[in-house]
Amino acid sequence: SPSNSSGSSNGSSDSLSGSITAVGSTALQPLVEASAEQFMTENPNVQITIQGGGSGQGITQIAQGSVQIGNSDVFAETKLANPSDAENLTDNRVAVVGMAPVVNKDVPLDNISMDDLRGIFTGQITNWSQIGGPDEDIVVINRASGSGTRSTFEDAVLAGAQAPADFNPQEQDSSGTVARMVAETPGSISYLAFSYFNDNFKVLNVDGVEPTADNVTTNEWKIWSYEHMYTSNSPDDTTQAFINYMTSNEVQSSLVADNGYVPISSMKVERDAAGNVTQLS
Amino acid sequence: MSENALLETHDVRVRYHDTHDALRNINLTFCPGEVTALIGPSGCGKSTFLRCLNLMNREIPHCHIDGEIDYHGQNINTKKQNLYDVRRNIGMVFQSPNPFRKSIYDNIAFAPRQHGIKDRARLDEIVEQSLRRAALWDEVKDVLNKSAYALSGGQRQRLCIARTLAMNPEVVLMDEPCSALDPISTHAIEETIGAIKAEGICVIIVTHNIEQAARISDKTAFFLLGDCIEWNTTEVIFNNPHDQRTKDYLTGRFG
Amino acid sequence: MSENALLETHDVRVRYHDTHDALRNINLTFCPGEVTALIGPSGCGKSTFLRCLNLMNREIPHCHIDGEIDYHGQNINTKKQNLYDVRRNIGMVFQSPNPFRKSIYDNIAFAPRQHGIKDRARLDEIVEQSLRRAALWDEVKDVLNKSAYALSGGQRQRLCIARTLAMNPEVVLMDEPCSALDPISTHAIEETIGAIKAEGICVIIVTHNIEQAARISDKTAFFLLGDCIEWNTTEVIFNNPHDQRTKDYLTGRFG
Amino acid sequence: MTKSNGAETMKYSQRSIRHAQRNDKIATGVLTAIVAAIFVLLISLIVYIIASGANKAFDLQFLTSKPEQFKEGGGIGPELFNSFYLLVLTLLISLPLSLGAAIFLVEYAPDNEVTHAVKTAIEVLASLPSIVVGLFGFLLFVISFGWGFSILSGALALTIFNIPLLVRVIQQALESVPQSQRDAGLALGLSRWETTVHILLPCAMPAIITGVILSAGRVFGEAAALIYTAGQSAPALDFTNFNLSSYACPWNIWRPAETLAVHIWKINSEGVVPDLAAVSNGSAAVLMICVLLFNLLARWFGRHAERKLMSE
Amino acid sequence: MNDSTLVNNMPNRSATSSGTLHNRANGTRPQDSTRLTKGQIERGGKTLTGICVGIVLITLASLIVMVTAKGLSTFISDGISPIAFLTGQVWDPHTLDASGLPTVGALPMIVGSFAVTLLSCAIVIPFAVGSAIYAVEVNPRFGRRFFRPALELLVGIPSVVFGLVGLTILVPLIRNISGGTGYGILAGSLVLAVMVLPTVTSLVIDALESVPAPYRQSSAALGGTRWQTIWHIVLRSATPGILTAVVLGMARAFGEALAVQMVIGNAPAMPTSLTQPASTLTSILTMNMGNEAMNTVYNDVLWSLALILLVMSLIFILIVHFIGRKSEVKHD
Ligand SMILES: Nc1ncnc2c1ncn2[C@@H]1O[C@H](COP(=O)(O)OP(=O)(O)OP(=O)(O)O)[C@@H](O)[C@H]1O
Ligand SMILES: Nc1ncnc2c1ncn2[C@@H]1O[C@H](COP(=O)(O)OP(=O)(O)OP(=O)(O)O)[C@@H](O)[C@H]1O
Ligand SMILES: [Mg+2]
Ligand SMILES: [Mg+2]
Repeated sequence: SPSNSSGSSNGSSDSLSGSITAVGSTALQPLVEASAEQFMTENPNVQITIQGGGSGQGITQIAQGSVQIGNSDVFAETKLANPSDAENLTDNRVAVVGMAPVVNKDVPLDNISMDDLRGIFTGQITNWSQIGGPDEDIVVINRASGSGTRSTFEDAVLAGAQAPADFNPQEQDSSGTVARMVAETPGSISYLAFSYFNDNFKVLNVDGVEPTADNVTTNEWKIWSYEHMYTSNSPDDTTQAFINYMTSNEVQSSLVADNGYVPISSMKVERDAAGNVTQLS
Repeated sequence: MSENALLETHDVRVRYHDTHDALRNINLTFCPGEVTALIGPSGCGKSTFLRCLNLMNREIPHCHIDGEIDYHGQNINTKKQNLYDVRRNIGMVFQSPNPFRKSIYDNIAFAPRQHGIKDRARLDEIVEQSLRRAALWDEVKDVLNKSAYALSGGQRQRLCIARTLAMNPEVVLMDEPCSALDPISTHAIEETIGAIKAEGICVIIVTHNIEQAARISDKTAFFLLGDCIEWNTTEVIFNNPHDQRTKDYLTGRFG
Repeated sequence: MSENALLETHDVRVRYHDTHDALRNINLTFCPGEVTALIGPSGCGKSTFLRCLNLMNREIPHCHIDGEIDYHGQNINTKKQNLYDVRRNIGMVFQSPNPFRKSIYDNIAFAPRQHGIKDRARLDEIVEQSLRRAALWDEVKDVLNKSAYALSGGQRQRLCIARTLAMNPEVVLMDEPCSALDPISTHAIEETIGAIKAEGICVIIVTHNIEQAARISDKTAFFLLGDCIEWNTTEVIFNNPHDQRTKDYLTGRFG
Repeated sequence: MTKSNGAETMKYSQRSIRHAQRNDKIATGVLTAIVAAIFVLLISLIVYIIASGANKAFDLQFLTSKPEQFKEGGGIGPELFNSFYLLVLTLLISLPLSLGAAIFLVEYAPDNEVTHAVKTAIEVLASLPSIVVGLFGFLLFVISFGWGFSILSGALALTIFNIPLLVRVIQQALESVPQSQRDAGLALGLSRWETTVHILLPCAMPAIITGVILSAGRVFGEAAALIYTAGQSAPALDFTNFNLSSYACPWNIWRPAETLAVHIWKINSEGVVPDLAAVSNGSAAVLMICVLLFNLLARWFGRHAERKLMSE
Repeated sequence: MNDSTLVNNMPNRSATSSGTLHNRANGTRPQDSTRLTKGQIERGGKTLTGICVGIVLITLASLIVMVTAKGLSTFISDGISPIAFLTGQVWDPHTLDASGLPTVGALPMIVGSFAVTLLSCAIVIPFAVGSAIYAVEVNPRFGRRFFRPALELLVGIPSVVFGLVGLTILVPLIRNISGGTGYGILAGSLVLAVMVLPTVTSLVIDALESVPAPYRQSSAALGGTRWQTIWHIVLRSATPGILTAVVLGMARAFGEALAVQMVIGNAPAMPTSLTQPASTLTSILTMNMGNEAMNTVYNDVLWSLALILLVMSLIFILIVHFIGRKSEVKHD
């Protein structure tokens, strides 16, 4: 079908042409859209279409080969019905997203320990007074169980601990709604990517570490994940050019850095799908 | 004004939607134990007139009734008049038999119940008497709990008459009660009309069937395009009408 | 079988829903230039019979017509018969005037157009002639492009007749064509019937108005509860009916 | 039977009549209050929606420019166009289909069990949750046919959503044409098809037009069926581009197309733009105004067509 | 006017009108040989429209088949027990239970869906019936001129707009009154109630209007007050229609997705109070469908939720038909 007509190119970047469709992660969508816009001004013959739909859709469609790029918040291995299919995909990491616990402004805390955080998100701690706050019930707002943000957060914070079955905090599928809810609901706590931070709620330090891009690059701040743009193992030139553009300094130092993402180029550590962190030399 | 007049109209005029004069200057008198037939071609205002007499026209928002309608010498066409009293005393039977979707018993007991009679024995009595007066009792006495829609058209119409009689009205208005019925049912209804007339009830009936008017009525009024052209004993109207238009109508020149 | 019979029925029987016998054993003959009136009380099957003659009953799914209907000596009540030819030759006018929601011109030109006449001059001619034959031309010739609904009831009915005449039928069926009309319109329609009869068209008319039957028809058939009780010249039926029931009906004992 | 019996009835009833009349008054009062409440609710709802987005909704810049990802001042131009384009495509597909189906059901279908079952099937279609329709469209058009998130997928999903509404409207309109019109056509030796097309449809047209425009309003505001079919992204459009395979070409039916209703839903769930509230209120107001216009249009068209039919 | 010339000039009339019908028919349409015959036109029209019905039916059939197949694969190929699925109270697909299968108990969502549906209908019924009575019996002019159009307007308001208004007005209001987060079944039901109100009300109006006028007249002629007529005659005959309206309203409420999802809080837990966040089938479905890749067990269970929605809407229609049949039997 015409929507998938892939790009043809003769190599030189100023004569790139063709069309690219990228599907997937709604969290990554704004960044890719903004970059694609710039890329298209530089390469007028290239058409890039960015579609949302969720990380699951991105991985499904790139695995089927029906699009050129599949955007995802999580490693493809964790989503695919058959994880070995991931071998047919190339993982392009274009940014890092840091996430931090956020609370309603009426919570007088600025810092929380990782243990307390785990206690809250496993239902052991239910009142702010248990961790030095006022006598107020904690309202936990979780993310939908399949969302990338949630799996990142749970990997980093719960560290394998299981929330009991009778602990069922409310869930929201989307960051926007979470931001609104935390801002409006007294005593609430949730977690958000850095890019959603605003003045309507409060961001907590964890174990005294501030949620900043710098701390993410050194893995001092532990709650972070990659944003992936999966392509096939042999992408066409236009697609490859766009991926290269995404990781180029031009995008990384402006769009990525300016909008709350952590540039991939600044990372001093690397993490694999299983969660093992290695220092980059 | 007739000495024993039960219902009299003085210059009754009816307009629909302000502009349309459906009836003009109707002056008629109705007495107890008398059957009056209203005849005339379609659309001349017979039904409209009939619906004035028990104030049913009040239900039509854009219908204005002027003039006086005296019942027992008292004008009922006033805002102060209690509609419900009038309607209970001046019953009405419609063109198509329209029993409620209830049992035969409940059809008749419905109105008395609504008017406050709760005693079962009393209701039983009212139901039986009304059905007897409408000459329907023998046909339905064993199926009183069946739906009224199990009856034939003619029986339904007599049920509607019985339903009206249960209120013990002094006047019964009938708007083409037989037009949807077969000859045998028509005959039964005509007998019923004879019987209630004998009880002293004043019957006013609209009919398209001129022969029926001749058979059953004591007086006849001929309407044409909103006017009452002629009103007299049936005898005179049929044998010696004063107006040419009446004669034309009765000899089938039009209508 | 009459020598110049145009339309004949042999033992026509009609059932609705398999069970209900609406008509039984109808044997009638209709000739060109002759007006036949069908009379009888409501529900006796007059309309049903009329609708058999141009196979309109075929449109009612649960209606079964048995027997033979011979048109020009050929049975048309067969599956193979082309309905559309029959209906073009046997026109029909209904009880309530039902012109199409089109202009007067289009009302008449519509069917000829659908039957393949596209030539404007030819259509103009058909429209004028049809309107003339229905005695409506003079009244509408200046407003041919106005909506048919701008006409009065009687004019609408004559328009429907003209519409039928535009197909040049040999038989025109009319089902109580005047029952919704005022005396003057009725008169006009009756004149029209006389005129088309004079053209040699066979007219079959259902009417509730006995006087009308007497005025305009050559033959009269009296129906009762699905049977044709009596069929004869109008003269005989009205002055010397053979059957007591016919007499009863004509003197208004029922109906 | 004497009137004394009646006098007794009277005694009983005077009290109960007063009682009944009081009940009548109370009931009328309560009913009036209920209607007033609904009316107040409706009016305040509409006023609130339009008022809170008015500054944006009447801003031409907002109506024509494209949405922004991170900055303030984004518009809803492509979304607005997509909504209308999808609506038109949907009507183009669903109207003939529904017209045909309705004509068959009213004029041709024999009155039997099969027809009954077909009518039930259409009712089932009408009562399906729109999210289920959307997911079906996703499964069939987006995945199986490989059309991706595209206008065509969206229009077909909306068609499934719209057909039962339209069939019902047209069916009712045809059924309410007096039988006498049908008889008149058939008695002239015309086929049922000719009678339907030339006589019945023109008569039913005012009702059909009204129904179609009202259904258009519902299609216009539908989001759940589109999230996974037409997609949640709106490529910038270039109205000078007539290359039907280009994503910037507005008329390309293979491009993804976020509509206004989907946009409201999406930015409220994922949005990071700083002026999120203003944009979503503005979009809601625009949506509301469009629906209001559809309603007015339906009423005007219906009345106009009616008048045109009744007398030239 | 001379009859004979007139007749001779008439179009289509054959010279001898005494020929057989067949001859006459041929003679009357010389130009018909190139045209379609009426029979052909008729067959053509019937086929064309029949095909339209066919397309609609095929669409419906494939919808049912595909959603059912997808929905059942959870149980057939993924091996999740349908009973555990329908009665399990824990929804946490990414946690595996003892047997290595995802923990997917859909009961909280099923209960949530029914709770918002029933509650919203309980709110709607008095308003719908009351206002319909007013618009039909008390003030029909107002009903036709203002109320009906207003209802149509309300039907036209998109559900996301309802969700948005619910989110910005209703949720904070409930939070201020009852504490908690404000999100929950109460907010969902109120939003749904406003959404289904116009649908139910117009159907109730239809039901009331279809009560034959003679019923009212004869009750009035017997001296009944308006309220007595409404209560004992009109409402009684309209009961099946009103029930149908309510069931169709429930069907709509049950299937509504976005508006509910925006205000209900989406906690996949058994609802314990009206103001605690809960979830419905539709809200979990819209929220998660995008996150899961096709053909994974996590995705399949979502299709099973869609299947439940499909089955429920079939059941609602069956109920409507049952009501219809019941009332027919009773009436005749
Ligand atoms: N509800 C109404 N609104 C407006 N006009 C009405 C209404 N009812 C009757 N009319 C008009 O009033 C006139 C008299 O009507 P009415 O029904 O009284 O005639 P009728 O003599 O009973 O006719 P029929 O023999 O056909 O029953 C007619 O012109 C009719 O159109
Ligand atoms: N479509 C139909 N389905 C079932 N029964 C029908 C149908 N049409 C007519 N009938 C029945 O057939 C019988 C004859 O009806 P028909 O309409 O022919 O009577 P009619 O003599 O024309 O009466 P009227 O004078 O009232 O027009 C009646 O008992 C009627 O109920
Ligand atoms: Mg009348
Ligand atoms: Mg008839």
